Amino acid sequence: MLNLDPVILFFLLGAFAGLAKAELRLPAAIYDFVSTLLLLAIGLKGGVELARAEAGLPAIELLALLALGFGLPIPVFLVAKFLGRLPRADAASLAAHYGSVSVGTFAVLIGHLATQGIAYEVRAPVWVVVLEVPAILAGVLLARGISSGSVEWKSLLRELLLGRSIVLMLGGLAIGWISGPEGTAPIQPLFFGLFKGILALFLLEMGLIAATQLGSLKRNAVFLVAFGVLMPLFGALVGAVLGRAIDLSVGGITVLATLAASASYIAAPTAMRTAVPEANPALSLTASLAITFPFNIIIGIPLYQRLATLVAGF
Amino acid sequence: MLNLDPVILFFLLGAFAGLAKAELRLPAAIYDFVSTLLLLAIGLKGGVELARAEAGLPAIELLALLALGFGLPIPVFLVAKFLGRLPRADAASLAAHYGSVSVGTFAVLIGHLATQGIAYEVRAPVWVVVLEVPAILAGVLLARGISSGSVEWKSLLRELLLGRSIVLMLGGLAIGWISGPEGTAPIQPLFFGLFKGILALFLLEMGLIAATQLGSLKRNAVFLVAFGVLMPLFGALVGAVLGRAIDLSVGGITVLATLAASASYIAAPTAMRTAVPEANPALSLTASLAITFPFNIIIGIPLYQRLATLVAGF
Amino acid sequence: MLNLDPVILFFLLGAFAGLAKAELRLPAAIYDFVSTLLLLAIGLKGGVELARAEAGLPAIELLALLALGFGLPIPVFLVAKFLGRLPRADAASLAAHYGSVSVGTFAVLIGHLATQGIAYEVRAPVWVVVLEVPAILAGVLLARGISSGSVEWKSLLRELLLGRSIVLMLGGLAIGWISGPEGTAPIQPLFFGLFKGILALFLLEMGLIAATQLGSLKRNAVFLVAFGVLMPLFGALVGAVLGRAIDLSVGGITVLATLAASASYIAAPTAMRTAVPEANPALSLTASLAITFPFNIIIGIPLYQRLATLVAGF
Amino acid sequence: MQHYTRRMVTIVTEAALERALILELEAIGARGFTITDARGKGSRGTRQSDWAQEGNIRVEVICDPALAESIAERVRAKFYDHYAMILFLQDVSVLRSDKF
Amino acid sequence: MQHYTRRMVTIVTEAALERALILELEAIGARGFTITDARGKGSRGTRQSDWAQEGNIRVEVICDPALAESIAERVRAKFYDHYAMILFLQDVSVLRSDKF
Amino acid sequence: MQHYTRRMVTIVTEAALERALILELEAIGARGFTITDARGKGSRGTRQSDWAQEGNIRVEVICDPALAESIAERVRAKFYDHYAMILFLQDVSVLRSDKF
Ligand SMILES: Nc1ncnc2c1ncn2[C@@H]1O[C@H](COP(=O)(O)O)[C@@H](O)[C@H]1O
Ligand SMILES: Nc1ncnc2c1ncn2[C@@H]1O[C@H](COP(=O)(O)O)[C@@H](O)[C@H]1O
Ligand SMILES: Nc1ncnc2c1ncn2[C@@H]1O[C@H](COP(=O)(O)O)[C@@H](O)[C@H]1O
Ligand code: NA
Ligand code: NA
Ligand code: NA
Repeated sequence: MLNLDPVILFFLLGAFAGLAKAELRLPAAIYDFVSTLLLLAIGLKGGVELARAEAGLPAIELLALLALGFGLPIPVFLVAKFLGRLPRADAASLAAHYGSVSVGTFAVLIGHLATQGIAYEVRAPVWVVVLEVPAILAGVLLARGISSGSVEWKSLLRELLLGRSIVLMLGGLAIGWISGPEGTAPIQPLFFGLFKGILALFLLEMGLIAATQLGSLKRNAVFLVAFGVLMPLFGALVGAVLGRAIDLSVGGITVLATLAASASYIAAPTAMRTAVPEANPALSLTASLAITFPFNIIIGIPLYQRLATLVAGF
Repeated sequence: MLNLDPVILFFLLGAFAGLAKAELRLPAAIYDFVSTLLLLAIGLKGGVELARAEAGLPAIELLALLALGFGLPIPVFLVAKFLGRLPRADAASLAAHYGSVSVGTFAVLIGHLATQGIAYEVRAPVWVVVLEVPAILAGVLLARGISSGSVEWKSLLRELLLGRSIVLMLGGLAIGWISGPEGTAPIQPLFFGLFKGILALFLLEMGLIAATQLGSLKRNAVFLVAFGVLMPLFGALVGAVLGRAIDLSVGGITVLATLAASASYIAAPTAMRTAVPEANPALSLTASLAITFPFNIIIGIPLYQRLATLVAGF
Repeated sequence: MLNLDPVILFFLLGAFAGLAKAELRLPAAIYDFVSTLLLLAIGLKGGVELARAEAGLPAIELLALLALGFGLPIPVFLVAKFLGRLPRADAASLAAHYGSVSVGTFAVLIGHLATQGIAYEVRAPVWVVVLEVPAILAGVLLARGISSGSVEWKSLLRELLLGRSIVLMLGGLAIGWISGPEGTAPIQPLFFGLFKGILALFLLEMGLIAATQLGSLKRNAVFLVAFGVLMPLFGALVGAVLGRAIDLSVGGITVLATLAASASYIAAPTAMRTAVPEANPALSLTASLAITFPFNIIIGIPLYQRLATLVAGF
Repeated sequence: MQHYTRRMVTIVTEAALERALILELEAIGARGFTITDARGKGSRGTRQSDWAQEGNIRVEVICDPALAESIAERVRAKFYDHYAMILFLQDVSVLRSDKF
Repeated sequence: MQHYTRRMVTIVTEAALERALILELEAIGARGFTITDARGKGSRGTRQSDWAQEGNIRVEVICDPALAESIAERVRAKFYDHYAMILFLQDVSVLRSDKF
Repeated sequence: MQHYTRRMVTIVTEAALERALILELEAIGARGFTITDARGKGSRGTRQSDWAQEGNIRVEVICDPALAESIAERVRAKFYDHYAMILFLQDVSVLRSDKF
């Protein structure tokens, strides 16, 4: 039932160390190194597969993804504002986080699917890239209203599209696509051979970070925990139905459900900090990082996989 | 006779660069990265083997280890205080360092044994964990006396048990044990495949650090060098005899002898700095890092291996 | 025609990210880690091959290398001073940079030759070491004149010979040579197996750095671009002819041509900063890093390979 | 040697603000600044540098007193309400009056 | 703008002391602090930051003069004898009197 | 507690100068110094610390006023012309007069 892959155990180890305040701080440079490798590897993997298979993203799929990205934030916002009674800025910030996606969750998922030998659309990394930005724009709109002139849209969009994860993933994808399986063979030992090991280190760090983030869970604790668990379930349902509607494979439906369920903890926090500074950054980050991320990788992924099988049957 | 495995040559390269004041400083983040990988790998390796073999640490073995950990500091203390005429705090600090163990030495040893195809008890990483703490407690006791209320025992113990090496090694061990050989297969390329390469980098850094430490060897030079070479020989003897007494294999006796011979340069210095601040930190660290560590990995290990064969014959 | 190996694509990705001011700064510690691995790997590879083949550097070859190292700076200096109308110090600094060599270019080259299955003299890493220093000394001489007492030659030489790249490459070489192919087997997965992947990361960083360096290309832009493209062509010609004269293989001629064409961006800038501080550091570094380095790895290497085939025919 | 008195503004704030703050400083007319990475604690909680995103930066600007006042005012107006930030001023002696 | 004078205590000491020092500062009543990693040399020799364990930290606390005195006194009493450490005080101008 | 006034010289300059600067400081008679890594911008352009080679360092020396003047003068004479560098002086209060 639970996903207790060794990489998940590394997450738990990190979380334990963080909660126990063990002397295990890892310098930021290690986090950068490990996450750079992961992002490049995910992109490369997708690119190499794309080079093998047919290329291109069907227009209908692109539309569906954009609809998901711009649409999902709306129910999130409404729930946070009216059920959670949060101030508008905070609700909009949550909407941006939960509408957008988590590359870490995606990495765990593809590791999991690979172990189980389940195939999915090779262009999935492109989905991640496409889904990252729209929800953040939607979140800013929800906070400011359409008429507001105070948002520097141009610089916001620039910052988002040139964000670390997009540049590295798309860059890896392009390199993998251009160079193909043979061209990339000499760099595969690092990017593919060590993938799961690097993922384990990444999750160790995520565990540490998630644990320190839990400290902020004083006010709004009940709401945040409920929100952080129920919202991904809702997102997964939406993602799965959408995936079925555009005829994805079972693996692909699992991926889309998981992406919809996942919440951003890098791109969204950074962008909201600049664009909606009055939103409390700890609130969204705690929900996304300390509750939804662990929930998704441990409990969610196996669940969304079942959901996908179910939905695919219709 | 000497252990001139390539990883040892990396140590010598680092030591040369350090002594020659070459422009080869490696940032602390690299040290953290490399040592994290090593500690996890050692734990994982032990855990995977434990999952394969029978689990558990015989009670008699545990008792023997505790006796060694609490007992070895006493002769060290007496020698340092009365032969070395060191102040009580300094003698106690040396006792803590030499009673405790060095994971770096252990890493070199298991690399060496693997190259030679010599088997040893798979639970050996547990020995390292068990041996790390008691000697440090003994050292604090020797410095303060039993009655002293000035030691904050609770926070000291907490700090020791949640130290970096224990958390990472035990964590790796648990993950390896739970996931077993097959479960860990996808992460083995990083943790097992690169083990010796990572060890080489680690030793390069240790060489650099040991060399800078040598600078402190002005006062007490003669005593420190003699102490740093003779004390491990004595420790090895005690370890070997104890290993024989509890019926370890030849490989196991080598491991226990080497552990007893090794001196801590991470856990002990950190703990003594807080618990016995009046001890001169450079003194113990120089002996342990700049003299005993190189002695053990270059000359000691082959020697202790012979000693083990000899002792096992009785 | 162009070298569009995936590692080159990583360079372009980094350059794009840098020019677009994407949020992709990599901490200095990563650069240190990656470049340490590369330098050691290059040395080790050479050492292992030397252990396999005959050892030793023919005296004639050594003389030729020294002549190249001390001689090449002179035409560079004259061109920069009289055609480029640069101040003496700046011309001398360029002479030092372009007379010396770039290990990064060498790494790309040996990756490229390996992919193409082209053999070259296994002692080539020694050439890199021998070629690094003389041109820098020549540059200082050109700036100061022979009589000048203001240069602290001893400490300059010390600093150069104990520089990071020389210590790591020679160190790796010695270890590879002593331990041989079998001895180094356990560390090969890290240093050899990951070589091209690590090189890809290194080039990603070089792209980022080169892009930021381009910002300094305001004054002297036309001269610098022309110089940065034509000077390597001239250097390659000199190197190729010299390589032919001392009877190197085609692969060896390619290597020597590429080394002569390459310009230093680590050892030379550091040394000139101390020894000839009045030289404008941005000028030489921009030419070397932002123009000549990309030119050489993308366009130069395939060109020099053809040149070598041509020259070898005489 | 002749000395000149100038004012040093020091700002400790969220690392995420680095770009925006630099743009602001340059817009106001600062001719230079020095940044170091930092961590800390204040009214907005603990800020660790384990995760680059979460750390602080410590920015120093040396300039004439009038500019220092402008910087303090503008930075306070633009960032104080919503960001973890402190700002303080000191007098410093410099050697080159034309530089700052 | 109204300015207020406060006192800044700066402590440079062994990185290993970070936790203990923070606990102490908070016990005395400091409401905030800023830490940067450092290296240096003093009467207790060279302290490099190559090895995290061996580096220094540089801790700044801004507070009212009385608290600054208490911090100086307490830190001096508790740590001076056995740790590499220096401590110095400066006046700084701040904008919000209630914050420090 | 008795306080003593000393002078603090702060130098921000190119990281590549670290060794040379330390030698200089020790030659003039400084008994200690503290260094932190930094980045910044000034008349000689932007200096980022992405690439160790390109970053800045920030060096502090606490000493008596006369020595501070010598340091300022010597450093100015030796390095100002050709290196990215600023230098400023401040008064600080210390607790141990014999130490600085
Ligand atoms: N009293 C203080 N002394 C020194 N630094 C402080 C103080 N208060 C806050 N800081 C620093 O300023 C940052 C932001 O402060 P705050 O907005 O109060 O959370 C903190 O993370 C600390 O690094
Ligand atoms: N005169 C000084 N000026 C600046 N920093 C100093 C001075 N003396 C000591 N330090 C710093 O304080 C640390 C501890 O000093 P000490 O206890 O003298 O070894 C040193 O490692 C330096 O970072
Ligand atoms: N006005 C200033 N305020 C603070 N730091 C400065 C200032 N000007 C220059 N710096 C620092 O000093 C370094 C060298 O300055 P410069 O020689 O002007 O390029 C810069 O990289 C900055 O870190
Ligand atoms: Na989502
Ligand atoms: Na021991
Ligand atoms: Na050259």
